[in-house]
Amino acid sequence: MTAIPKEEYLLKCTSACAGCSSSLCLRYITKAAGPDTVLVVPACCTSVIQGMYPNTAMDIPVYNIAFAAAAACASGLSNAFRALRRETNVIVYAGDGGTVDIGIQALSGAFERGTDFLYICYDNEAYGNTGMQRSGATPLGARTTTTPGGKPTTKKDLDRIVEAHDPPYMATACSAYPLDLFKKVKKALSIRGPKFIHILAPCPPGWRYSAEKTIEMGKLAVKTGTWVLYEREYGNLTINGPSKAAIRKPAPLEDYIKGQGRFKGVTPAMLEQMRQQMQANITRLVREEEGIC
Amino acid sequence: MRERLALSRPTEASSGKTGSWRTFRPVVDREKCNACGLCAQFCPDSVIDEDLVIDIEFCKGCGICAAECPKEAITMVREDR
Amino acid sequence: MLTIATGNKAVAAAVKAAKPGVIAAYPITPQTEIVEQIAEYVTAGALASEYIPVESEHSAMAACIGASAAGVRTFTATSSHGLLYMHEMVHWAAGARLPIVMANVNRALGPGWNVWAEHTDAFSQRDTGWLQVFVSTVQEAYDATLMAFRIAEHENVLLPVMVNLDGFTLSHITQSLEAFDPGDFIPPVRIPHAIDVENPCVYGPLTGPADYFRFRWDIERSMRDSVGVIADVEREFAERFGRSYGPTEDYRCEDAEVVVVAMGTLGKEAEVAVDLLRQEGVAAGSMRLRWFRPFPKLDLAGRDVVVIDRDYSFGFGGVVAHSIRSTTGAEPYSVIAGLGGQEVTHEDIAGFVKTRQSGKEFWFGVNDRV
Amino acid sequence: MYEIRIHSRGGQGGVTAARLLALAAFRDGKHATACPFYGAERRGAPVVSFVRIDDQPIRVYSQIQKPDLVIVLDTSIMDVVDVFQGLREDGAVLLNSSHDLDGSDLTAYHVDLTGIALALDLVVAGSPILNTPVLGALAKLGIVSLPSVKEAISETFADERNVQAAEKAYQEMTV
Repeated sequence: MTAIPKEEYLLKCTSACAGCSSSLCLRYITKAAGPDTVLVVPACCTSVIQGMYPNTAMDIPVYNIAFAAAAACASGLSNAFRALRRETNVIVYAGDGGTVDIGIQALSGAFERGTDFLYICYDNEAYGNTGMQRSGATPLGARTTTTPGGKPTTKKDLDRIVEAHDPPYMATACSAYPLDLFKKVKKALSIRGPKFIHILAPCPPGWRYSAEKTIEMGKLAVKTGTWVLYEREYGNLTINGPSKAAIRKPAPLEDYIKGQGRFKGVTPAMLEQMRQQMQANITRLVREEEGIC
Repeated sequence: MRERLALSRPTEASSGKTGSWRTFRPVVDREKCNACGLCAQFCPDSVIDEDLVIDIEFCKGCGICAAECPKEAITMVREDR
Repeated sequence: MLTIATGNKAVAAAVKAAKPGVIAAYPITPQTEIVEQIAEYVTAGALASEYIPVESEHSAMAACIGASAAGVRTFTATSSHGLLYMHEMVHWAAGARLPIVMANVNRALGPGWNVWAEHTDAFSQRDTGWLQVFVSTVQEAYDATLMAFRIAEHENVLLPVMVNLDGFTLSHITQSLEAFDPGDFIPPVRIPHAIDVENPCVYGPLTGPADYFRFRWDIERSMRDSVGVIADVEREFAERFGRSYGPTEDYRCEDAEVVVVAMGTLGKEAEVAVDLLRQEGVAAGSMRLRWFRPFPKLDLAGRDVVVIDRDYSFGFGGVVAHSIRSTTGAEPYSVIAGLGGQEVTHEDIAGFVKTRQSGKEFWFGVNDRV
Repeated sequence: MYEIRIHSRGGQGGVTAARLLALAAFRDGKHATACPFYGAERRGAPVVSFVRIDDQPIRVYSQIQKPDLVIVLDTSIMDVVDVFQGLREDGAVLLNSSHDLDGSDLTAYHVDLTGIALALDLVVAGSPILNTPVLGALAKLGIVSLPSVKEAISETFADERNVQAAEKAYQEMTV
């Protein structure tokens, strides 16, 4: 395991909310990528976190771009660096709204045409930057400002959409496991072509839990099996350690749900539906890992 | 050269001294601390340095360090303001 | 080399001569031939550019923005709905001060589906901060595309340039073309604010009310500076390559009592109408408006003016007619003609001149006067 | 200015014929423009193309209303389109046909372009190529020179049979 570099590319201090898991992720992503990197950031929390003109906490080039355009802008950068014979890493760092909703066309296009870049979606399961409106990534039953009675439909399965593009590397990660994330970013950047990492990023104000529980909430998502950590390298799936244990002996789903104010109105029927979905997802991944497809 | 577009330069304290955001301040009990470094690892704002000293000018007081400390060596203490 | 080509092929040939680092493109009628031809150049090794086959026009402009930000010369082409689909990024490109060159093959907007010439698509991008030039011949499409790179990349401009040519009427017509090596007329691109990992900064950060307007003013300052830059580049082009261009192309205007103002191919058709009118004893002239942004200062004092608008701003009037009224004080006879490729002949134009009524508006082909 | 209108069906090469004609005229030292009028671009749909040839630069972009010559590459179009519309009194018609125009006092010429293409096996995707042989017929009418026709064709197509087709049409057509 490579040592985590001491350098910090997020200077003290960003304007992120206290306990922001996205800032934590960004620390490890930039440590893994190093200074020869450009981050492409569409409208999302990170547009604000970086700070206001003329100062920024980001000690790495950041190219801000309109909501729907991140993956396409990254394509332009990546191809331009190739034209200039430079090896600069191009990393999109986008929220779930900019990925699963408005940005999915650009994402799909960039993956289909084999753009050499890493797309990272930090998923806090709603439009966080604008005050928690529902997104396609909001889970069933979660209250947001536009689903005040709880979201009636389920979370869009982004990973299966990306998987359909057959990228050389894709992985899930969670902010509660920063070293795992660091390792995955390192690996992704060692591979040519379009790479994808989907990070579950708990959000204290959005999910309605107190800030100190950010790590605990992420770990609960993994331990209950709600979020499965895995990597798919050239089509070969590996379920990562913490999730392996969780699959063998999952923590009760209620432990994850009850700690979050957004799930206040979840009915027993919804909980059962969540459990079934979670199980179906785990079964599918386990079968794939075992080579039973 | 005239500045044609909004470009921000890396600056410490770009969002001000964020320590003022705090309601609770982390206080480390050096007796209990075994220097495992998990507090620094999990700090979203990288305000805990290599020697595990918390930069109180910038710490937003989220309490993650206290919550994740396996030795319960960090206590969140109400700021006296 | 002297040959024949369509307007589209001329644009592609000029792009090849300018050697961009990145071209991002998406096909749309009647522009498709441009991106097909460029793809062919790249595949055949005649052009060493990165060609990004994007999935939409929005992404085409976004990719050009990324590539230009990295410091390379960039080009794209579009038309009509494609231009409107990329509208957000068209604004972004100018705000980001990136010297992207785009060919826009002017085409009407649906519904109903109409693939023929109209200028409404380009005019809908009027306030984006792009320079806009309208061309009228295959050779001019080539020359203007080459010059667009020089103008856009000039350190006092650093704004994107749109080269407009009429759909089908010019994009698909075959005329003679002299394609040539521009040599050091097109020097290597240098974008002063290109991304530099040694000197990291955040591009386009959150910018508050106390600062934002400064950057808007700088766009306008550069737009004003571009007037002189365009004149210099066009003068140098004339000296080196023998063809001169200006903000307008004036034809028999010196002693004209009435001047027809039109854009694109209708501006050329108007010249034929002027000859026809002169034969009938009418002292007519024509002025083909080339640059739409920056809008030129026109001298129309003491003459009747007939403006042909191949566009319309609903609830307001013809865009060119009103632009001329507000910048010159003239009271033009505003003719709305050629929408969606509506056939307008030089005889028709001569008719507009003969039946002109200053200050009035006339929709060609519409008999109801409301 | 000499104005030519070409009637064909999508896929028959009328558009290319117009471009080749403009190129040949250009090689003769003339000014020329070729402009197709596109409708919905489908194979088999009627297509019109315009060619103008002049000693002066051509500034007219509108469609040709009063042609000096009308070329019909597919006579079946004559049932659905009035191909003679606006034809000048001293104008002429050139038909892709093995026989003359019946019951008309128009100046008409005919040559079996389809037959020439088939004889040379100039067939692409099931369609006989008409756009190169028709250039030979136009040379015979004196609109462009035969050497320029050959030059225009060989600049555009590698297959020599295209030049042969033009030569054959030049020989076969009676004036």
